[in-house]
Amino acid sequence: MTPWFLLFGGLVVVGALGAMALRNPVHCGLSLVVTFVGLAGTYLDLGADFLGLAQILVYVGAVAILLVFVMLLTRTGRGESPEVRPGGWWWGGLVAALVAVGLVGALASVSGWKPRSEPMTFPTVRDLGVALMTDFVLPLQLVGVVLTAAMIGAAILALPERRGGRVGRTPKGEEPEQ
Amino acid sequence: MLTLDADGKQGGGGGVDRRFEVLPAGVESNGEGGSLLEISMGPQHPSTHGVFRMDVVLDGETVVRLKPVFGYLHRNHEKIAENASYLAAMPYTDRLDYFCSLTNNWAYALAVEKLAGLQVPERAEFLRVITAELTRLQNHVCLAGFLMQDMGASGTPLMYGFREREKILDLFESLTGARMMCNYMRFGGCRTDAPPGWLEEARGVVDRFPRFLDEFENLLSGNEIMMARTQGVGVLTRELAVSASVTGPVLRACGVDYDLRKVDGYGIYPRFHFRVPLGDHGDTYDRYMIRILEMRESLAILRQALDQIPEGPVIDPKAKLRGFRPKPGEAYGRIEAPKGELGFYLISDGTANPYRYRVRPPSLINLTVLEDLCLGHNVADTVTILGSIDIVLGEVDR
Amino acid sequence: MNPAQPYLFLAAALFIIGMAGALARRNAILALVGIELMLNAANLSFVAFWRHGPHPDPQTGLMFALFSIAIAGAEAAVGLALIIALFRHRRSVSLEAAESLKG
Amino acid sequence: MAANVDQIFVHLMQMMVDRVPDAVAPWVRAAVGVGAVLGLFGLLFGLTTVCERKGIARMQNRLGPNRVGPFGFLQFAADGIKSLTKEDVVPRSADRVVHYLAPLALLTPVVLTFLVLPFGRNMVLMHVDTGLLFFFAAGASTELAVFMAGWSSRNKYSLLGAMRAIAQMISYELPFILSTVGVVMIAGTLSTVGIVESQAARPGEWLARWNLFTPWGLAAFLLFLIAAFAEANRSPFDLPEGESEIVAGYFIEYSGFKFALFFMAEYLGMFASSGMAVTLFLGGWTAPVAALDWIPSWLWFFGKLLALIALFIWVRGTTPRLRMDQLMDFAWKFMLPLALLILPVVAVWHYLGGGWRGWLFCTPVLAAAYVLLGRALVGRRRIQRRVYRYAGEGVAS
Amino acid sequence: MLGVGIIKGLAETGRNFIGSYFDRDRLVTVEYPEQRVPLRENFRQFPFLVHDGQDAAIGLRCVACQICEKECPPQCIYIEKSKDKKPDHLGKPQFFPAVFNIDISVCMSCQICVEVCPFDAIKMDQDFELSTADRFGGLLLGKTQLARPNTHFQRIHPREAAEIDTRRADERQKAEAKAKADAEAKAKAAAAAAAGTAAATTTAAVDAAKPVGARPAPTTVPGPASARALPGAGAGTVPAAPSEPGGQV
Repeated sequence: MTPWFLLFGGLVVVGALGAMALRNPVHCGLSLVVTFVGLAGTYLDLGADFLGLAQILVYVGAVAILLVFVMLLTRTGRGESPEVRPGGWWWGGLVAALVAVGLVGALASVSGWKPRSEPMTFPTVRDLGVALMTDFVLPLQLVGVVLTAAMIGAAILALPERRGGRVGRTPKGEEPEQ
Repeated sequence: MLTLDADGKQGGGGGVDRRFEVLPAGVESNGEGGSLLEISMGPQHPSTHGVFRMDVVLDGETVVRLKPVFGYLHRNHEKIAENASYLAAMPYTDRLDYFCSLTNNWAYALAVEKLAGLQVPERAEFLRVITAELTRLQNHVCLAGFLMQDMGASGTPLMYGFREREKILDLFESLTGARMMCNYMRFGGCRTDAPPGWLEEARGVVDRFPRFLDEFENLLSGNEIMMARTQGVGVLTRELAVSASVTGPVLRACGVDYDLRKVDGYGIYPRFHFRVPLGDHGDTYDRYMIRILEMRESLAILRQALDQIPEGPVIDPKAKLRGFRPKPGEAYGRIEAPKGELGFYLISDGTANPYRYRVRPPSLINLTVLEDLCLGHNVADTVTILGSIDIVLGEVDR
Repeated sequence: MNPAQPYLFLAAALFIIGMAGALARRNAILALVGIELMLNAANLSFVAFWRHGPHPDPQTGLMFALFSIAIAGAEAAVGLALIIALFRHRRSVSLEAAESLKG
Repeated sequence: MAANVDQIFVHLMQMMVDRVPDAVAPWVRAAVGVGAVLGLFGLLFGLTTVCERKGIARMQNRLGPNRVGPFGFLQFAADGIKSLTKEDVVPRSADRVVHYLAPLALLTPVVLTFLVLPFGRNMVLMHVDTGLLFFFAAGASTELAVFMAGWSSRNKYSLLGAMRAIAQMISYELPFILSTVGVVMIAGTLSTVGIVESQAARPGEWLARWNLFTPWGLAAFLLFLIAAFAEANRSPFDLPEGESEIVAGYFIEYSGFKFALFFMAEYLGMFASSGMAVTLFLGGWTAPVAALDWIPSWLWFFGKLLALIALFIWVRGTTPRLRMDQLMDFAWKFMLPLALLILPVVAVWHYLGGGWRGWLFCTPVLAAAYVLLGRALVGRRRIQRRVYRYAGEGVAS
Repeated sequence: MLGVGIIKGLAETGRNFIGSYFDRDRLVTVEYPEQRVPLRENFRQFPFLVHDGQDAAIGLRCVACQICEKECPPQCIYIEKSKDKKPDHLGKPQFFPAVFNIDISVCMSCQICVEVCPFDAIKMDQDFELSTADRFGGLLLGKTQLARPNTHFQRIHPREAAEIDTRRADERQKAEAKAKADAEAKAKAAAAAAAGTAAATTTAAVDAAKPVGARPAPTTVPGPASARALPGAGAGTVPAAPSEPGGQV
């Protein structure tokens, strides 16, 4: 319960609430970035500095920009469709409340927490590298495959059909009728 | 204001294949739901050369329609000249293509001399050739500088060009009294003779100019970015160039061998040996390189002229300055101005004022092909293409 | 009150906010934002357990969080590509428009 | 004597920190360090703007500003005051909050990148073993700020400029990061101090082991530098402010001090990336030749930094601007493949022991890749100088 | 090879950067208010009226023939003839302009007025620092503001001024010689007349009644009889130009 945790935790919660509650979608995207920064701070506070910086690099550097770009491409934020499903908050709130009760109940009732046997050793980047290359080499390769597949899939989906390949076209290659 | 509507001109394009069909006016979307972006570049746009507006319709980044709008600098030059004496019109010709006042003067003087049948003494002919070629040098230097400026070279080539132009303008100032508004030629010769030491100074400038040209080519012609941005951009086909009566370096860049100095042989050009460079692709890079090579040819002419200039009177003693009344008739004098064929068509009815005074502006006629060159390119290229055609609004709007 | 609990409460709060938003929002992109929040909540709990958890082996929690960040990046990319494709066909991004399977 | 001149700033810091009670000591140390760095680079920003204008002026054979202060070197003070006093116009339709936050959101990450730069022997503000990753994480968040600026001013041109800037920064970020992976592989650590120490001259040898002196190091250095040009929107890549095309980029609707902030952020970004280039490839604060070790380390760092800044200015004065599609092609079809190729080459260099055998293998591979990729980039329409024919003669002169 | 052109370009700007510190040919700019580029002799800005001697009213060469007013392309010269006459440098009484305005804002210094002026009365000045706050009155220069002594003309256009001065000095010499010849002829005629009085006193009386010569011969002595006392013009018998310092042939 260090002071840093209070600061970053506050950032996370405020950002998350903003991301969900703000009217203008682009503002939601920006408050999402605040959440990511808060989370990165929490990771640093927990000593996982490689993870914190990777979080910023991946999320703030790429995902947030992607999100905001897509918002512009699909012309959201002009307020045509009502942002919230009718009665949405009521539904969302109910389910969330149920889950909240379950989670908090579980967390509060936990007991018998064995303290760590030996003191915490923070792995350096070299240790992470060695671990990645030895114990976790299979997941690493799989993540590589998944990322490539995701990249190609996203490209094909996003490319407009006119210049795209055969995807989404009738066999003779004309435009699919709307 | 004279506006060349896209439809009005569409027919004149002749059987030219265009990669992008010109969208008829009024069509708002490009068929895939993406709306067209209409932007108006000018008249206060940093890259249009003077007050000139282009209504560009963009589909994404590519140009689908471009309507040049000009007339902002129209000063009624021709009607004023018809109500003034022949001599009074001479200083106004400086203001036509304000970069090349001496070639404008020469074209007008040539037309009047044809009209009135005046003879021009030898020394005056040599002085006319020397000043005209110096004007061509400083005009092409300016063009190359502005073209690079449009491509974002932050002014370095432009400043090199201006540095050399300064020396030439100093020559004009000591000969004619003004740097750009020379008002130097009279009917039957030139106004004043070269002051002592002027020819040596001119010889000095001509000898130092090639060093600058090599530096200029070193900096730019080999530059990959510049080549990538100009080669294959704004290709003008021979047929379109000839049918749109384009003249000057723009025409020669398409490979058409038409240089008035060789075709008409006016003045004493036949005495000098010089070559006419021709391009093969007709794109922006060719237009730029043709002008660089023409500068080298002008230097050759200047060296020969400065060697062979004789002594003697500078103006035909019989030529009357005031009360000049040529016999009724008409005449069309044309010269190879730096921008193309600059012509003056005069009809005299025997009085002191010309009955009809008409200027053939090379810039305006070269400008008519702007839309055909820009179709299919993006906005950055339209600016470069406009720069390569080298228009001066004083001549376009008159 | 063991050392990891505050972080777990934070993760729970984040998860709940994400889920509520994802369920309530009509706009597909903001639903995706909600899902991102939930993913990050899971990540936070991993790191909390890695830091204060009893298990001696140092890297498993950290590694899992690292991989989940990479996968979340890929997931966001594909999700947004889907949304763009949906927008092209339906001209709108609201989730109601996406219920018909044709086309 | 040379040692304490070299450590003069460390001793100064130590004196200040000793006078303060221990509880507050780390805060004071951080505050003094950050204050010094910000002050120094703020001044350097001012002087660079003047040197840039005078340098480019001299390149163009003119004088450049020489009215304000001796030889015009107080010009930046005049510009600063002017931008402070100018009226700060915010467009009515702009999104006020995001419009206000954008310059701050752009400036803070750029200033953060200075934390990990090793200015001299043990003169680094944040000695952490993931220094390089911190640099790239902070660098990556500038695009978001650019988007905020472009989108919030609700202006068609600023949005277009912002889109162009982001597309350019994202596509050049990959080569920017990948070109440093080679250095990390050889140095074995992500910490910038570690990287610099790995390049120092070994006790026996007379020549330092800078990464620049290796074939792959030279290639990676050039890639890093070109990507740095693109990240800072400078010289051949200053497309977003392509004034000759669509009007200035994403900061059209900013005036007064906020515009100066954007301007400062661009320059500080330039300093940060050239500082990182010095750290990674030019051996940070190490002397090139062991004999010159008596010169203080921080002098080496700032000397090399100023040399790179001079290169930034030099290139800006020479090259015209690339077109948008050419810019993208160059990034994806030339820079990225070359950056990816460097990684295996570095691996082989490492296992060949890095002597002449390393040179024998790496140079031809890299040179061949450079030429082939260059030809592929140019594609079928050959881009080269043309030979012109003259009227009347068939053959060209 | 990609990039070689750019490197050559960099070398070029580098050479210019260094060259601009040494090579006078490269650095053409001068810091204007402090250093000034010497003007070329033929440089022309706005016209001015030349007057001999120190007093403009008397020495003004302009005879208000209004040729320049007619020939000026933008019609920016306005002249009103005076009623009375004053003798010009040859002593011949000529009109002079009562009003001579040039609207500097219209004039494009095209120098046609100088060409067509038969009396070398209007020449081109070289003063181009003419910024005024008042656009209408300030730029309409009257006769007094336009008039400048011949010395000024000799300073700014030395070669041209020298030619004109020699030409005018020759004309004045011819006029002097002619005047002296008239005087001697008249004196001889008077002597002959005196010799002949004895023979024909009556015819002489008739001669004396007719006024002497059509034009009043230039008084070789500055007698009070001439229309207005002209201290400067045409008084001296010495052929040199009257009383201007230097500026002689």
